[in-house]
Amino acid sequence: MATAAPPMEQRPNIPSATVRLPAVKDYEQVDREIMGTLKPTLGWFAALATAILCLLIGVSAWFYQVYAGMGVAGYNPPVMWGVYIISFVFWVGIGHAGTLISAILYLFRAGFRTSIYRCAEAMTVFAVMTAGLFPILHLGRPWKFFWLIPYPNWRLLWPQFKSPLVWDVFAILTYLTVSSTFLYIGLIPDIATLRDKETNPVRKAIYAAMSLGWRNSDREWRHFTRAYLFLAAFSTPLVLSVHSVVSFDFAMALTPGWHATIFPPYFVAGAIFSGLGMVFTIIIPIRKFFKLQHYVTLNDLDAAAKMCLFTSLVVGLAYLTEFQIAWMSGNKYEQDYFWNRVFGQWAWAAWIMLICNMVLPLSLFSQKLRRNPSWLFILSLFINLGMWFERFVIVVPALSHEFEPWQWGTYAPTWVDYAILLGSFGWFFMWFLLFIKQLPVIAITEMKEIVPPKLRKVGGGGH
Amino acid sequence: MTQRRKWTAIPGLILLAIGAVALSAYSGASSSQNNSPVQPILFPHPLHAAGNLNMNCLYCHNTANKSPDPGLPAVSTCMGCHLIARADRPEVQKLAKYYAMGSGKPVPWVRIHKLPEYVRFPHMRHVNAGVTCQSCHGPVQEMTQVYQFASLNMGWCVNCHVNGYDPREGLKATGIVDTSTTVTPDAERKRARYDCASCHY
Amino acid sequence: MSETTTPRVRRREFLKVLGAGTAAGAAACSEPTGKLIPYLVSPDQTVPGVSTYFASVCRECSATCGIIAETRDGRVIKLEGNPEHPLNHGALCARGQSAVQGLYNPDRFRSPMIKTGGAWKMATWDEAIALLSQKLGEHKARAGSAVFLNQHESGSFPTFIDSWLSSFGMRPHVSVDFEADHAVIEANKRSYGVAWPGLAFGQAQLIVSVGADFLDGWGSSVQHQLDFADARAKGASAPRFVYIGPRRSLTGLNADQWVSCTPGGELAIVNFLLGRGDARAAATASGANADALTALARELAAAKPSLVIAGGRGENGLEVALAVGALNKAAGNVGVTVRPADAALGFEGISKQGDVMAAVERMRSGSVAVAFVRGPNPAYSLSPSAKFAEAFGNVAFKVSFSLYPDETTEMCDLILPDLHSLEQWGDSEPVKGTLGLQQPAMDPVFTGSRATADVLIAVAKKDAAAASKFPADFRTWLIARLPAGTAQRSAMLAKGIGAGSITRREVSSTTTPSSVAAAAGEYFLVTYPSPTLGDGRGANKPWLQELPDPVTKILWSSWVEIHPETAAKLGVERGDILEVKTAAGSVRAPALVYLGIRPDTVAMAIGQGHATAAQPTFFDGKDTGVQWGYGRYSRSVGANAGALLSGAVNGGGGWVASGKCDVVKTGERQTVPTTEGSARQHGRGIAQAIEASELGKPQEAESHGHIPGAASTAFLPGLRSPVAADAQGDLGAPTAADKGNQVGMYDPNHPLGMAKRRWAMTIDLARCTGCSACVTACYAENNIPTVGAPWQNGVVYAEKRPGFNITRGREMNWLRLERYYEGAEKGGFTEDFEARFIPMMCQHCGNAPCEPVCPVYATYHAPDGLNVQVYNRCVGTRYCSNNCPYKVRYFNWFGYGEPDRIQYAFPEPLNWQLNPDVTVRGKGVMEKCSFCVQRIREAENRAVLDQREMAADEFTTACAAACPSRAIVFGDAADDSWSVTKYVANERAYHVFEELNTYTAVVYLKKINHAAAGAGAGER
Amino acid sequence: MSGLIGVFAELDSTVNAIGELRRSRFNEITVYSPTPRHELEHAIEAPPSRVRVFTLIGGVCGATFGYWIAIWSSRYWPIVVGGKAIATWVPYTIFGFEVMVLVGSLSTVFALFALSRVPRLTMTVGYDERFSQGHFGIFVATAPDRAKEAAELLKKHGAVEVRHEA
Repeated sequence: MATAAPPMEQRPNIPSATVRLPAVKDYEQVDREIMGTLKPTLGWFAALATAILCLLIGVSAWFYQVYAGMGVAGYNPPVMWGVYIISFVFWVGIGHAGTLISAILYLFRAGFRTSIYRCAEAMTVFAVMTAGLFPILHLGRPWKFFWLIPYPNWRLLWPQFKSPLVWDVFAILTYLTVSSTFLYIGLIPDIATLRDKETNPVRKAIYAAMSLGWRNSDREWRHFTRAYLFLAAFSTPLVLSVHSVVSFDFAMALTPGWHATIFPPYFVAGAIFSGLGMVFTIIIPIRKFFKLQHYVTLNDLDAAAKMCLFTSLVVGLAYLTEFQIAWMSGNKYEQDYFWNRVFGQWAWAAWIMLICNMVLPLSLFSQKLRRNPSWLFILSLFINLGMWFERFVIVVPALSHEFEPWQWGTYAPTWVDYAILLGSFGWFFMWFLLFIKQLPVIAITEMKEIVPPKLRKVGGGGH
Repeated sequence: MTQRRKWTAIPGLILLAIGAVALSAYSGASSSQNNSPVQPILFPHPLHAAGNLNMNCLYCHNTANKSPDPGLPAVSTCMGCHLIARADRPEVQKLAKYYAMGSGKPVPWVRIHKLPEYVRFPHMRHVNAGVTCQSCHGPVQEMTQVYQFASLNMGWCVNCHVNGYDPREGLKATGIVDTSTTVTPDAERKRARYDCASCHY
Repeated sequence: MSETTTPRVRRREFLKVLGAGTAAGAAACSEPTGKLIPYLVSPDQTVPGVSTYFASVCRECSATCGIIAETRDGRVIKLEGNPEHPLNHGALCARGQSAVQGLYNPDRFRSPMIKTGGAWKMATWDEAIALLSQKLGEHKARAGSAVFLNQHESGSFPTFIDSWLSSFGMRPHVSVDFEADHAVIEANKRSYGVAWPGLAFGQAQLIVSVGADFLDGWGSSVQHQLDFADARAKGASAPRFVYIGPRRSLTGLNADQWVSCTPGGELAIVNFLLGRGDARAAATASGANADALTALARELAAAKPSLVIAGGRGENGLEVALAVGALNKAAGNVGVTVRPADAALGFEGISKQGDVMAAVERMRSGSVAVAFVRGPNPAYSLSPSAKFAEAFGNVAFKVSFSLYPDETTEMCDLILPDLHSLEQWGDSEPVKGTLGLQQPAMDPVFTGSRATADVLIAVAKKDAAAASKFPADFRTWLIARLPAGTAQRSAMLAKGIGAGSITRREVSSTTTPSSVAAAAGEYFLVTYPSPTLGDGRGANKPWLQELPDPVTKILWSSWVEIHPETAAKLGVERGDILEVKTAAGSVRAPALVYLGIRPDTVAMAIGQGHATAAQPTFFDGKDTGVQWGYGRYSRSVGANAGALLSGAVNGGGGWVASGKCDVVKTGERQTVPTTEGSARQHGRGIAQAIEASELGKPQEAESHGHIPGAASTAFLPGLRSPVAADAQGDLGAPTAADKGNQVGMYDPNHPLGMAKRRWAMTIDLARCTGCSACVTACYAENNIPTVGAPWQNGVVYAEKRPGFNITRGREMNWLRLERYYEGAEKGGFTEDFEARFIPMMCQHCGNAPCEPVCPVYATYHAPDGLNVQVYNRCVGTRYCSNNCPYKVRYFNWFGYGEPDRIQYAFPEPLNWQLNPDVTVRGKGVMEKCSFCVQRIREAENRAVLDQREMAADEFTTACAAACPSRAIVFGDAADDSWSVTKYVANERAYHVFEELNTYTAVVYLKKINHAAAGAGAGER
Repeated sequence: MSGLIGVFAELDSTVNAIGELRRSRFNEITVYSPTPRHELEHAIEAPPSRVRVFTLIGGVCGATFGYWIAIWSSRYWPIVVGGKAIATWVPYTIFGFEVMVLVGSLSTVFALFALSRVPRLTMTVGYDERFSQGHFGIFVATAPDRAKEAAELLKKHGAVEVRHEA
């Protein structure tokens, strides 16, 4: 029996399925239950319609803005950036949790990742797709956006590579490409599974094309696992860099309240925090409506909630540090700004931010609440709100009270801003809804990795 | 072996390439180059600016060396000669009709060389620097119907500002002097400011 | 060479204008090519694309400054002062600058109009003139009663009118100036024998203004400002300036000390200063502070010579002015600081308001058959109690020569649109022995308008009796009167002035002060002509509407000035609509809480609130009909404070502009359009000042200099980097490895000499009075759009309110005048606060924060030190503005420069004024002060053409050229021969936000404060 | 070259089958499994993947290009902004990094495709739809003469089905 199957102890370091998914018996069940989620329902159509409606509202508002001029949006100089940049940072941030879960946790072999990473990753891609729109539609002359891309032209002119905005272009485009590639690569084997289960010839053909003729052969798996590992390894520093670069948009500026070295780590933490919030907002309804509670278990939620709590603490620390730095800097402009932030005309926004991002998440110290999906869902909504207002507090108050008192001003968004913000949510959820009914929201192949395979009695063969 | 090498071609990459090309095309090349509209009067530059008349461009475009604006000859200037000279030619009679002894209306020439409003092109700076008209406008003295010779896009301007204007090339372009035999030493090339505010303000 | 769409517009500028819409947006590849129209017969002397200049006379107020009209291919594009002119020496105020917007005003009448059955219809000149002479014939019998109201105008024209009138047996015309301070003129005549003596501020040791707002357009304003600024710039030896009055006007804010008194209280004070009565009595009578008065008396006695000036708008204006005259005589100032010899003659021959009222009464009596109005707008300016409309209605036939629709013209029967002063001949005598020649700078904009004088001649020609008395046209008539000698005449044509004098018509006027009923009311009311709009004449010019009031910084609106204490008492905040009631009437306007007014007084400016103010209907930007009221730009703007006046006349024959009133809070609110963010510096040292006593001592920078990593905590004199090589930031900073001698940002030894120059500017805050002429000059030079008109918002979301864009902070003033208050932080009334004016424009930093954040090089640092904004490269991320500490970058929120848009800021023919050398910016791009780069290039081109180096101070920027205080100096800091280098070395020099290490190219010179003798140095 | 295919339900029997096949010199084996299993990898003892090489090369090229495009284009038209040097390598590190990640991961994907011969248009021989679901499979490419032996062997190890593939 020298050649008998290696004892199960030699299996790779995957948390024992019996502990993690007691309710999942075998591969067939995985296929059946996860693919079961793919049948469109009336509720789904309703949701999709709503999303598309919101999108159309946003799009028409944007056309109007392009025609009439940026003036129809609520810019009040000196506040030259507003809802659009705020939403840009917000959406980029949302994206980060996905990459964190799918890449970083993959490298750390964190068990609870398996069940939620596909969702999170899709969320990343769509969030970045959404974020990418805002820098363009906040331009005074959006039809010239391509001047930010380095390409040979007859003016012999190139972008100004010292500008954080050009850094953004590179960071965001890279992020979008890599994360969508990562998502797709992970999907290929699952699509292959769908292809083989599919009976409808048309859909089968489509799946066949999408699966690139994947066959689950040993050689494919060999390269697949490697490639996947490297992509994860790339995504990890990338996710840290992207939001650091976004934070440079502010940190590189002179503006009091922006000009701070703490921004990159502070932004990354905030991004992951907000992303986890969005993950909860998405995954909790899904596990409920798709009856996937025994895949996305309370343990998984619990673990994710712990991360959420941690990042919230980091963010909170960053907030307090900012005040402390301003206080100790002896820099009048900084001090004025931070005083104005909490007690001035924007106090309300600042307090929304502090309560939603610092205070409420503290509830996650209680395990009961961590394991309570409905609370997590409610909390996640507050987190999304709070994180949007964090960016508001960073952008607007800083600009409205800069160096020059004579030019101090205020800010009031108009219906155009709100319509476009709504449109961005429509855009995001349209894609997400389309995704969850076409492709598995839980990685079938990876599930099978942690589900025990059929075995003959150990040492079988017996001769 | 079981592996049948069936590569789906790389259409994606091809699309990317096409996109890039389209973009750079959209970004620049002048569409008005070689545009050659028909003028209300078929003014023959060759007859005037070459041949035995061989008039100097500045005789008619008389402010090119003292104004940003090259200037068009006033109809009276034309009639200075054409009251008598060739008065029987149909085109000249057209001109006379426009003139109508002072009470007439000017000739609506169709504009060919047009820079965008945000570009300042002071003709006199170039003329006085010795840049021959033909360097930019081409061999007008040979054009029976004038057309836009240069692309007039920014790269075209900047090339000359940075790499410098070659007086010999310029003279050669006039077709009057042929200096093709000698080559200009780099020091003699006339260079100009190449920062944006030289032309855009 | 030019391009055309309309036959009327024939010149090259227009090509720029046509393309303007797409100017910043168009891509080089798709340029629409149009027609090229040559001259038919080329005019002598004009070179297409090169400016020609005509010297002429400014008619925007009675002072008649000299102007130079820059014309490009036959269109006036800019006005500047005539350097040789004795009054303004090359400077020009905001109102003078705006004359071009009168010339190109889109609301000008296109042709004569005849009212038939209450409806207006266009007419030909033949019809119009025929009608007029026919009417004159009809009413020949009652000709003697005819009334001719003419806007006061010094020169020969008044004589001409009178001769015309007399030839028709009519009485002399009434020369109306609703702005004039009649009491002062009367008193001056009695005290000094001239209407407006020259005031030599420079000679005085102490300047005391008793309500004389000589910086707010009172009298020969530019002249006074030049002298005043020169005097104040003398540093330690400069005269102290004390202002006495109920409210701090712009003049008041420029004073070192304010002695507040009730309206009318001035008399008691001046009498006390004359030694009549004691301080306490004067104090109680005037509401002033007794100690202050005593100190002032002592100071005045000590100061030899001093200069005391009176304003006479009060009920006892004449008495005050006379008392001041006596005071000057007693102090021996006459002939020293008050110089009848250098009198400004523009103010001679103004008819008293009494005469106007007399004329109105005659109309009311119905005895008047024919009335002519040329210029003045009594229907707007006269108090409602004068019931002008009713009186005017009783006139059988009413003729208006107005260029624009206005309230009075609307009541007339015939409109014979006059030519603008820039289109016709005239003359003036600014000071004794000097003639100013007014010559047409361009052909009439509208072929449908005709010089009044020529119209009158044409009418006369139809009349057998009068025909012979007149030559063919007014020009001939005028030239004949000029001093003989063609040489001298051609000299005059060139220079605009020459020796000579005009025989003036003397107006005999007998005004008895109307008995003013003791007005009742809780508060004193003060009304004053707006420094920007005058008596309301400016209200139809967008530049003036868009120009913030120098004191309150409010634009496109009226306001009620009210002291914080009073405001608190009434529970009023800025923007609360107040109703001000007097016996005469009541007016509603938003409150402005203002430190510089007595708690027992409220004040309003006159000039807004034309007829259509009440109408809810708005001009929609496309309406092509006649804009009745007072043109589109005055539509629905503000309220007319004149309606509050009793119409009573004081001893000098001028309006009683103050009285009593009640103030009621209506409960409504309205955001007041203002460019002011915070009126306090919050210790940021933007506008710095220094005590005269401190001059010559070592100084610390006023700004808080303890920022870690700051450039310096101590002040570094002048430009941080004085020479071009290292003018440009860190790379060439004196601290750089190579000591900045060789490598600047750009190589100074560059073959193209690109880095030869370092353009820089100094602004002397000791001179700057905050008059804002520079602001308008900048608008005129740089094609800056005005954005405050009600229809210039978005289409769907658009609050149709004047100045709405301004309330959103979207004004485009490249150059803005900031006004900061110092002192009086803790509420309560105090006379002891200081105002600091500081013009703020792009500082052209060496280390410009705006540059590195632009993703497309749309803003960058030029080799000659300019911070350049490339409009056509800008994609509109607005990052640069976010990163600009000075907040001097302005964004095109709408297509202000695009002709087919409702927001278009230059409706035909306003766009004829556009400077062909400056791109008109399209929608979605950033713009800012360019240091008038087009002028720099023009100068360079000129130098190259003449094959010479650019001469020192050869040219200057528009703001510097206009500045009536000569506070702004522009030049090449890398070349010591330019005078700017002298100023950057001044001990008062400083940079704003120096600690930010931006290496600005604009250097400010601290304001100089003069504490009262004995008083300790006040806060800096 | 034809062969035959064995479909297995259990993991360990597959492993054993592979072991025996290789011992009896059936070396052209392709193993199918719904999910990567290390047991199978051990049994096949395949050489390590060469994806890493592509990744390295891609990364290096990317980083180089990132720096190059930024520095070259800055020098190509030297315009000074904010008093900074024309080409500033510190901020340009961002481009070096981002482009490295971009090109690096794309070349990784390319390597995956190239090495595992996807995309392919048609299913090749020796594939069964069950392999993407619950079952494991072994395809043995063999000459007809040894086919029988292989079939025996597979059956012995409990193949649910054994069939010939052309």
